[in-house]
Amino acid sequence: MAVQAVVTPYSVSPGLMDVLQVTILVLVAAGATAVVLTRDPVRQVIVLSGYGLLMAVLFLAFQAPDVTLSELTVGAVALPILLMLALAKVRKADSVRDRERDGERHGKGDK
Amino acid sequence: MAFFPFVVVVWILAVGLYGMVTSRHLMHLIMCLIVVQSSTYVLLLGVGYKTGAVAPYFFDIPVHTPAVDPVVQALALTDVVVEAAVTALLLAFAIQAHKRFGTLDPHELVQLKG
Amino acid sequence: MSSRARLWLFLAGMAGLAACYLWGLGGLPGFGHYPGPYGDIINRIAVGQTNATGVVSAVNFEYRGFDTVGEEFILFAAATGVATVLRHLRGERERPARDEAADRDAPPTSSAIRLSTLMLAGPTVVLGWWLASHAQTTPSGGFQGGIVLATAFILIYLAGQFLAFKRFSPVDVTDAVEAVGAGGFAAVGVTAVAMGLPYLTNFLGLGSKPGAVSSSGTIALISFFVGMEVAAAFVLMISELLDQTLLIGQES
Amino acid sequence: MTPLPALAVVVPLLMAAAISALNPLLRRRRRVLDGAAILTSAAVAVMLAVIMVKAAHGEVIYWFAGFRPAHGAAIGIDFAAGPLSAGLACLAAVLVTASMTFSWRYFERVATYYHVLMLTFLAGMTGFCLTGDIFDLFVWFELMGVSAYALTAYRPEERGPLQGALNFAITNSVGAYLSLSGIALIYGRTGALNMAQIGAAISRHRPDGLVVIAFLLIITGLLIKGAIVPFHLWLPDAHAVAPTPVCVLFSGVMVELGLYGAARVYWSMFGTALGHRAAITGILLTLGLLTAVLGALYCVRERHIKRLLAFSTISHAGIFLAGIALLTPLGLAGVAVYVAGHALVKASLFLCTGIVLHRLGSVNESSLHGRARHLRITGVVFTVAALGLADLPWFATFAGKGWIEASASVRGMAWITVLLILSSALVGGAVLRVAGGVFYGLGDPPAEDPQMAEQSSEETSETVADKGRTPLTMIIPAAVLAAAALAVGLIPDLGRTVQAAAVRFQDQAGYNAAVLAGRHLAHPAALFPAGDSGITAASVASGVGSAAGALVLAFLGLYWRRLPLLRRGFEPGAGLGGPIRAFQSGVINDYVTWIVAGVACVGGVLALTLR
Repeated sequence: MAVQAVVTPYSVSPGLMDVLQVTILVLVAAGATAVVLTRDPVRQVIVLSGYGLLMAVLFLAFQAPDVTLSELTVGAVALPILLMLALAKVRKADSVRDRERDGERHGKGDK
Repeated sequence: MAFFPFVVVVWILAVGLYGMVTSRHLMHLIMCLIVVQSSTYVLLLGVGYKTGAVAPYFFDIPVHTPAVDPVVQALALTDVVVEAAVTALLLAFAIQAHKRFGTLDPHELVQLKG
Repeated sequence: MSSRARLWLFLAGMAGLAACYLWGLGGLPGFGHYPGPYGDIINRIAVGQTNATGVVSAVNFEYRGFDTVGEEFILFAAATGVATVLRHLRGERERPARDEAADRDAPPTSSAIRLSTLMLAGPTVVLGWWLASHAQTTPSGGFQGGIVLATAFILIYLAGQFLAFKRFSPVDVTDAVEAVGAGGFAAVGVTAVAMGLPYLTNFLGLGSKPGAVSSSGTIALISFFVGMEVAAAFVLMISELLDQTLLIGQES
Repeated sequence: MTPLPALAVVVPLLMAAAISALNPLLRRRRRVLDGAAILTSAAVAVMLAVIMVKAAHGEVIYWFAGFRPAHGAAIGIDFAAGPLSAGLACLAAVLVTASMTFSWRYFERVATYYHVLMLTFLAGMTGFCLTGDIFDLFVWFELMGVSAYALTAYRPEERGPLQGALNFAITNSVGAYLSLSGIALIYGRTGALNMAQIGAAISRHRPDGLVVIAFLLIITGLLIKGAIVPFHLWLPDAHAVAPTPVCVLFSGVMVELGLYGAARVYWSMFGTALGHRAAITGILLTLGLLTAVLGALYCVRERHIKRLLAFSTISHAGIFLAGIALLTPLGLAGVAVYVAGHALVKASLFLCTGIVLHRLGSVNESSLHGRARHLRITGVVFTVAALGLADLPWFATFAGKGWIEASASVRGMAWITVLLILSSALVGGAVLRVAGGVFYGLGDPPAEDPQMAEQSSEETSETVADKGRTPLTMIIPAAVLAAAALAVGLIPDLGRTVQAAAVRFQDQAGYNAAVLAGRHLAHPAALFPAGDSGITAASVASGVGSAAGALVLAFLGLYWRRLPLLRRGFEPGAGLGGPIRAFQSGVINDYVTWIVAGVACVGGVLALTLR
């Protein structure tokens, strides 16, 4: 059962666990930096989703499967969906406005 | 290793705040706020971790097995919900702000000042 | 403030804040050395006291259940807030579903997508339900289950159109489900008060065996209500945002 | 164990859920909806008043789900209500009742959302006041916050509310996450979340970096809510644009709750460990006085009435923090009474402003000049409340400020009296100037600042303007609140009762015993001896002085153009406009920067002085 694999830590020796944790921590730090430095919001949502995934893995390595599940559902799925929807609205409004502005400039005869 | 996770916590907080301060797009700023908050998850779970201990689920292991702290995990769960709630609300504000101001540049989203 | 001044002020401040923060963190016992006692006590007593093998759920829904009441109402207030802020204002109307670029009707969703998303929706609902009903045993709970359930609705949206999604989740019904979920949780606590017990006392039978699905009394019940609340809150927030993408008018 | 503390939070939550569930039925039945909300908040106020009376004889402790602490370790969440915390929560419930009554005829169209959010807001404030658990404090802080952000943006068809809500939500969220980091830090040391237990654990050792920084981070979030310079920048943006009945709660109690939280955290957790040193007094007093004076100066130059009142709230928050910083029972008692008096008069002022907005459709002092002459009762109430704000004897504000000053002079800091009188007089002068100009048409209309005219012109859709008469449901709450501020100041023996409560609030050992062992200490040990809470000649002089100063300043504000010494066109402080505007820039990036810089400064000073 998949759940058993999650709750039984004996398969990983403590030394290996350390290496695993440090690796993931470094990745998380890099991920956070990447989220912040990605200035284009649409790309940033994707990077953020990946960052959520990394956090979920980190929580697994911290023996917190419950938080892992939450972070997966919220950080990697639900929030990116909400962000994408909001961005879609904003960009649509932008494109409508741009088109109207173009329409005014060129007159209606173009169509 | 003893303090490395906590250094990462400070790093995440610092880059998140840096992003918020330099942000020129509200959506970007909101995502940086998410990063700032994520530093608290790492800190919470970091302080509750015990080397060599299992996750606090005694479904298929004996009850007296050393386990990591379940309390910080419950706190982190609450924290995740707060994150989702605040972000959703901020996004709603952002959508309306974009309708009224026609931009999401925080420098332009100013009606009252001085 | 000019961008440059702001950046320098921030960098100076952040250096100070980081130094302070690191100084404070240096006082911790070190990673991997959780000092207790709170978590250790809970780990020792939780299974015996509640018959729940998932101790995190026991903390969430029993020992610190009152935090979770607050947490659910934070989500509830946020969903209400999203609905408040995104309500239809004067001069706003729904735009017919049209493809903007070419000024023609939107192309229908391909039947392959429809079929595959619909096929996914069923298992998603089952998974969400499973998660919400197993809080007391394994790493799961109402919150995770609720969000998975909410994604099932997104699949329905992908499969069909927003209108179908709306038909599945009319705002009034979603509102009511959400309120019943959040209110139900709070009411479980009040039931205990009515029985003369402290608020949120676990007044149901704990079941005979730790780890059984029917064990642990109110923990399972509360998890169910939380699942309801979370699923409805996310469906509500997502549908409000989707709704916005179909709105036009009153843009400045 | 009485269930009242739990019910005081759960009843508004259940009512909010019920209203939301019955949304389709209630949407068109405004009166049922209003009635349910008013009754709920009034019931909560009564419950909290009962708790307050009970708590006079010892903390009312409530363990959720019956998990009592064993061997000094808590495993559940507790509510620990003292007279001051229950009293503050009761004040919040009273203000919610008043503003819901005011809303009866105020909003043009209102869905169920407003009522739902007001009730969750109330529950958040109540839980925040009563809780004895530091993480639970964070949860209610967030519930209060989320409801408040949404209420600020209640009119999303305008720009101001969106700017206000965004800045409010983002700054307060950053603060909340800093607080949460502090909570995690202290948890990593003590393995406890109960405030009493944490306090007991950390007071055994000398304070080290962890304790100092945990204190710093936790109070940062609370000081942001409490609008202390340089964390105050969000407040004028949010308070100026929220619906007027909501402003009553924001200015009346929400800001004060932040400061209450800081005091609670200090006296229940960190006080003994940090050792009540002069450095704590020094830092908090500096921040408080800076806030008081800066807020008052911004207040005087403002023309947008709601924003003017918002700046006056900042100034008063500074006075409250200064009073807390004295660390004496008399100082804290003074703050408690001052908070109550301020909340009542400020609520009354906001409600009167709401009436003006309802009748005349504007909140711009310049354009309203002399136009509200026919609103006689409103004018009288507004003027009386403004005098209360200027600490005129015997308003509750006067008694409270008198004790703060008395306590300061006992501690050898009589000089702060000057600053307190100055800021009270400036704030009172600004509000009285509004009263004189708008309601009585005195003096000349102030010069129209084009920027401020633009800002004020937006306030339109909140309520339908130009109604024939003022509804009784609007003027009665305003009048009752102003009268209550006077009545509270006249309660006999108020000083002794409140000071006894303050002594208990500051008695960390007694609090620990009550929470962790269920014992009540008969004679709390006070760090500083209780002071004399009588009305002295000095306090009357100070109260009369600030009220007289306010009148003089108001007169100058209205008539200075006619003074022979000043030539026409002279604008006092005109050259300062640039820096003033640059500080209060409305740009969220700046606000976050100031938060970071502020935390670093306070942290640096704490680190240098407390080690």
